[in-house]
Amino acid sequence: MTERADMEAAFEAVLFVASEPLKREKLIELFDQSEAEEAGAALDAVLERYRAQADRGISAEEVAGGVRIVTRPELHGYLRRFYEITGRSKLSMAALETLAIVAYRQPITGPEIHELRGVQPSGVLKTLLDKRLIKISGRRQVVGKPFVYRTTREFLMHFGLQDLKDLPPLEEFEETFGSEPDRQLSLDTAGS
Amino acid sequence: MTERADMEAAFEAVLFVASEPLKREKLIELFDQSEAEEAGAALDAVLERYRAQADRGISAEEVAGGVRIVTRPELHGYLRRFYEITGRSKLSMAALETLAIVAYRQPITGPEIHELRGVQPSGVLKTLLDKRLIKISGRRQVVGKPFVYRTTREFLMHFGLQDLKDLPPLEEFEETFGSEPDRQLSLDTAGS
Amino acid sequence: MTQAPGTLPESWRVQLPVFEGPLDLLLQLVRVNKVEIAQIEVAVICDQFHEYLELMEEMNLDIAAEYIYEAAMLIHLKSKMLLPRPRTEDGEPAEDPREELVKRLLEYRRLKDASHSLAEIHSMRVGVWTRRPQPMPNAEQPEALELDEVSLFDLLQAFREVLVRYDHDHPEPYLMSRETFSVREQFERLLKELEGGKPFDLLADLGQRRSRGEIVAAFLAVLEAARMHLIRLHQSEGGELVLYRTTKELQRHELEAVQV
Repeated sequence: MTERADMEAAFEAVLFVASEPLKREKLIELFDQSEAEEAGAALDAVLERYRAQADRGISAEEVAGGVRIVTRPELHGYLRRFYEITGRSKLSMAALETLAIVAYRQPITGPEIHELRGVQPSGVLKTLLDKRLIKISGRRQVVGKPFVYRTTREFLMHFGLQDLKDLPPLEEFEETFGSEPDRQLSLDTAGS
Repeated sequence: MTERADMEAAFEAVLFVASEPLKREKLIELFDQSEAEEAGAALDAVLERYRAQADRGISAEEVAGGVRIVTRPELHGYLRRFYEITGRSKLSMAALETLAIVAYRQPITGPEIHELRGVQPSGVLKTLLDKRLIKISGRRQVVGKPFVYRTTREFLMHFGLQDLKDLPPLEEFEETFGSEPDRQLSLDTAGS
Repeated sequence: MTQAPGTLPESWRVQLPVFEGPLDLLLQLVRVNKVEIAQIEVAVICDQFHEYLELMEEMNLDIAAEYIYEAAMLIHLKSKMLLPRPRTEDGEPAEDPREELVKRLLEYRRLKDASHSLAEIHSMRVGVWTRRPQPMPNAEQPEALELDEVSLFDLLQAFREVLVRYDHDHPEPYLMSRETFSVREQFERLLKELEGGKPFDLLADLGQRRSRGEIVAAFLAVLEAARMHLIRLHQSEGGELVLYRTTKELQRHELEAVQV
């Protein structure tokens, strides 16, 4: 039987050392199956403690189907200064547009992205692949067998999402085509 | 003038990110020289807080010319167990390279892989066999009768391929991604 | 309806805005004209689109093929709009020719808005740091990838990496012999040329070598052979350096002593 305090300490240590999100089930597997419920509660207590300490340097977050400890975003300036890192990965507007298309319309192919943006996407796709924000997940069985793209776990991690359902919803426009009578249309009919 | 709470938060974040001991002077340099004394006290407060929490998973220590946050030694067993659990689902670069060789040059033998990578492949081949990404499909009738390796159905499924013919040749990749570099328009200028 | 030139915002003439492609430009034109996308006036937009391309030309900017393609589409659409719309078999008016363009623009705007939300999240999230990976007891190498995340792209990059490294460690022998010339090869060639007692013009021979490296190797071979008394050097009255083979036999160990 493991003491509750030991469980919390173990979770804290494991989370502290990890540099990527850890799955809850995996964490709970650290203990005997008979202790799973207690372990779950201990894990929640640790996470809650981290989230509660609003004025501290680190916090806990749930992303990409896992939990991890991260620094608070407000402290970016200090970290950058200390680690002398200049210009952390800026994404061009083209890259962001393409990333949005892949995120919301996945699985999607290069030609489809081309159609949606009106621009050849290969250079931008390469950038996004290199940054591991998207991945190739096969080919579509159509003429030319184009590659099919999806977002990655890294994408979820970077944007702080648990899963794709957490993406900000796409705006639904009320404009429906042809809802209003239109000048040009009437011109055409007048001429006929 | 920096708030004392901000100083503590900054130190905590910087110490968290580092995986090696950091020099006190360097940490204190994060702040203006006029604030050095205050910063020193803030750093001590952070370290003291970590040291005081005896039942927690992490603590602070001063070692060879620096300070760092570490996991408590008693928890070593948990850490090791946890990394054994998670390590199972990982693919090392060596394994990935070997997998790529088998994929593109199959059917291929161990000695041939050795020749291409310059490294004895048996350990990595075992990993790939365990993960069912490759299989043994007989022996080559040459001296030593080495095993012949091929990729599996699981391999195709994992990479979203219908069959091996769908495996993209290197040249296709260069055609798809080699051409146009992503225009690095930064976010701030894009709006103008 | 013809549109007078100069309907683009005056400021565009001063500093031409950069767009993320032809659709982005179209969207901006819709905004400038203060109409709804669904009510887009093709003739106006078409003219303004061309006006923008002309401005680009004036400023010596390269116009990407995509803009030209879209401009052609617009002209085609504009001409279609001028024709009376045919009726379908049921007597209903056929689909509005603009419908496809409107759909594309709406979809593009929706995704562009989404990309702005992503940009906002991105700029906030770059401030989030995780712990730097450290060597762990019993853990896989830090560069190990989560198996679920390994994609075709990684597989190919890995294969390319192997090939590049292999080529680097095993340079092609053909390239080797072209770039670094073996004295021994030249030595053997020289003795062969001298077989049968033909006179041999050294300068002429050196002139036929293909590179500085080969000339140096050939010359060193001559010096080697002379040192071993296998050849004799003569200067003719015309200034040619002529070589003759002596009667001395070449010993195997001598050949092996010549630098490769």
